[in-house]
Amino acid sequence: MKNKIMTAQEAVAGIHDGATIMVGGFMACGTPEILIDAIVEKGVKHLTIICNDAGVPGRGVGKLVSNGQVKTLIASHVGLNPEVAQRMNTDIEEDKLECILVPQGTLAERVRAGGTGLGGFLTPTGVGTIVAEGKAVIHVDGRDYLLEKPLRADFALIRGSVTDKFGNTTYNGTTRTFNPMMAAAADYVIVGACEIVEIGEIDPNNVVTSGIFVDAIVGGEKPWQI
Amino acid sequence: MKNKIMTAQEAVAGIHDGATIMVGGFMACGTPEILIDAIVEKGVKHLTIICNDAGVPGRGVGKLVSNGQVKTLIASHVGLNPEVAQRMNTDIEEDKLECILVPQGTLAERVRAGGTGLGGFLTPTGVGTIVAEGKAVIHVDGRDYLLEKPLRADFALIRGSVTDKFGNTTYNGTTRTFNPMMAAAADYVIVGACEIVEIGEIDPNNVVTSGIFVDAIVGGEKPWQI
Amino acid sequence: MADIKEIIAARVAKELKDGDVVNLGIGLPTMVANFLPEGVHIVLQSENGIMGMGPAAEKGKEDVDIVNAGAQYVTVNSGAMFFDSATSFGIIRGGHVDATILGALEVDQHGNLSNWIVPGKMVPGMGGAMDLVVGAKKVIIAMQHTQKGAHKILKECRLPYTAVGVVDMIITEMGVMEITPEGILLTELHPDYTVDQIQAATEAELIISPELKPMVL
Amino acid sequence: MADIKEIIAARVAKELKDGDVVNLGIGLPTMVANFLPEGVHIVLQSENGIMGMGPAAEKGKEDVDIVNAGAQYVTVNSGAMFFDSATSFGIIRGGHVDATILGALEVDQHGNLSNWIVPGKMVPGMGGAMDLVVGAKKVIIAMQHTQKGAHKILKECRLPYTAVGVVDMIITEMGVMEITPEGILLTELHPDYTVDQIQAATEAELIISPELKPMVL
Repeated sequence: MKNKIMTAQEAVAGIHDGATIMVGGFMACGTPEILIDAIVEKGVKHLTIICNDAGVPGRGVGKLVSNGQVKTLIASHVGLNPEVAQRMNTDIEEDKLECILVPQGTLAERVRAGGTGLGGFLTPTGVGTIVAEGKAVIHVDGRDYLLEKPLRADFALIRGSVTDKFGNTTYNGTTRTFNPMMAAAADYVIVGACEIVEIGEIDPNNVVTSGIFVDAIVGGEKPWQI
Repeated sequence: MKNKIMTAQEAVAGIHDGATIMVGGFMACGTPEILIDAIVEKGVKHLTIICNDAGVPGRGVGKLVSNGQVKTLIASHVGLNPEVAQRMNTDIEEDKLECILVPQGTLAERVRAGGTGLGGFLTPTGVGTIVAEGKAVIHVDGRDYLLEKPLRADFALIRGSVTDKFGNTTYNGTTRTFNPMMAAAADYVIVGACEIVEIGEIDPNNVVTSGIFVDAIVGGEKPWQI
Repeated sequence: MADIKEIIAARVAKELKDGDVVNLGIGLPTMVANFLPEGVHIVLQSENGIMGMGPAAEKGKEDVDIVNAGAQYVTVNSGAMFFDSATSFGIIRGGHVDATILGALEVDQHGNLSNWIVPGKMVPGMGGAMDLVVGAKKVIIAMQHTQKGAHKILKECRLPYTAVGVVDMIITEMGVMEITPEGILLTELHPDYTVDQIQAATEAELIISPELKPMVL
Repeated sequence: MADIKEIIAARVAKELKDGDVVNLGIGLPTMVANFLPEGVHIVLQSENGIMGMGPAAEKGKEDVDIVNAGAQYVTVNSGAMFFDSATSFGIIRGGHVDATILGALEVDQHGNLSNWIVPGKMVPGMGGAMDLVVGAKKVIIAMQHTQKGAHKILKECRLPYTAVGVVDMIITEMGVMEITPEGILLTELHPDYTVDQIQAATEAELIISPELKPMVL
């Protein structure tokens, strides 16, 4: 079996300027900081980031925003990171951030659709609002729905609580968030793991993310703190 | 808290002639036999059954077919229960069974859509086949998809391996199948449980089906056998 | 007079039934959990992945892997479950949440709600609000009646909508209102206010219930 | 000559790479697992909810909660995972299965496949086949070349389709064929047969590869 365990630097080596990256977590709880740090260190630019939110300054995706590496952010909420608004409104072209807001449930479902081969789905969320702009409205059995399309990415950064050497992963508490859907929706998937165990140590009934999705495993992920 | 634990007879008391019932399991592995038996005993007729398959004669949904209680069967595979073909082709009106075949992945996703408030989804499965008849074909980003609609039911029969008194449920091995999606997609949900435990005994990280979906819990479900 | 937020939270709490699955927004709505009547136990859903959320974690006893949707350390009750965001919003959009309680920037007589954006000024994002108000069986707006005197309960929302035609009930420090096909029905009035005062604080024309009662506190 | 099914299964096995995620249909395809080359370990997906399926369970050592898609008791390998049917077909439709190997009633030069229904005669249902052939990265048809002499590899399928344009490769006891935009390319021929014999057993016109080789066994 291929060895998937590597350093954070090795794991992010393929990430290039302009890449699209999904980042798990919710307000950085469930975000693999060790991988974010490696991308900050690498300094790649013009990234499109798909994440529930913008973290906070100094945490999660917030670090990439502060470092000017994010060109486009697709998220459901950015209110707790004031830097996002600043960069959305800046006149300095190279600092400019485009932010595409997506309802949280729609965002989760779009990522799921991307990973599961669906061409889209019909949701009642956003009907009659500016979220509906430019989208097909489809009437099914007496109700209007928006047709929402799948999201995929070049890379996904996943935070695992316990990961075996094949990549099978579990998530403790509220660290699960977007991680399981993102693990299926990107071409190259990196798990930042709090704990790495031998294959077979996780009960097959309790695995949440299959190792078949995982390309790289990086140990040493730290506990979350706000 | 409301007591949800009851006998199989009490749990199926509300099931009426003509009801639509989802039944979990795959070739009866993951089907709650104790609940099927109670419905056979009750003798309600003209049921619409949504299940992966028709079980086998004497097991799972096969018992309901044999007993002439099923008017319509929505399933992905019925080949291992020869009684289905017999009843599809019978001239005896009251024995007649209508069978609607749905690709297995589409069936699972339609039930999921029913439980999660989606108006439908776009799948590449079935495009260009007789499964596409009467369905909208929607072109998204260079590929054709079928628009498939959600499925819901009046009742769902779920087989739990371990269920706590609130209804939180886990499934061992391959008994999981359609059970988690069906538990969310029916108005009244009954769990036939192999083991009932106190609330708090299942690790919150390992619960698969939340007790909020569960209306009735019946103990004494037996091990599966073909 | 008690704290305005406490009045509102206490009144909202009376709308909840034993066993209800409830999602409470950040801020005032979160206080509702402190005012539940004796014998009423609700199941709190937190959209970041908890069914059966408990109170805030005690200082020094936090589990760093367990936070609420406001990123604060919380506990979970016995019988809780953790899940991913697709599952969480499947529960929400699927109609399995009995009530969602949240604030508003504006709400109008058609049940339209605007609570997520002030174009050019405040663009925090809708988070889970659009899904919650569309999916929950009952949408209760819990808020102060006016924004420093400016109307928030309008004939027509002026800010971009969170969703259209979704609000069931508005509870403020002045009274309790239900959205009906005919308009906003005032069913309870806080004893500190008159009908004229609450109407003056409301842009939409209130329909006064023939059974108007003092606000249940 | 070895058993026909064993020839086919052995040749199919050579298409699989170490680490591939593979779904094997009931019957002949299941035998492929017995012929994997040294050092090639594949991860078997079973659509009823297993990633990392192992061999059949020994008599007396069955776990009654673990069966394959043919409802036979099986084991799971170390590092396996169980999941529900929506997750299972999410994996399949999402392109995470490297190869699916299954039989056919008919397959044609356009890569169309018919393997689930003979109207009026046999209506077992498509099970997971429609999803598997649409979703898997590589679709390999493993079957006897003819049905008691009747053609199965056709110009155009006559039976209702399982899916259109999905087949990548056909492996029979007579040879190995790839579906190309130009038609069916014969790349390997079993030494027991001539090109004329395999063409006679095939309705579609075969394109003979300039690099035609003896079938790798």
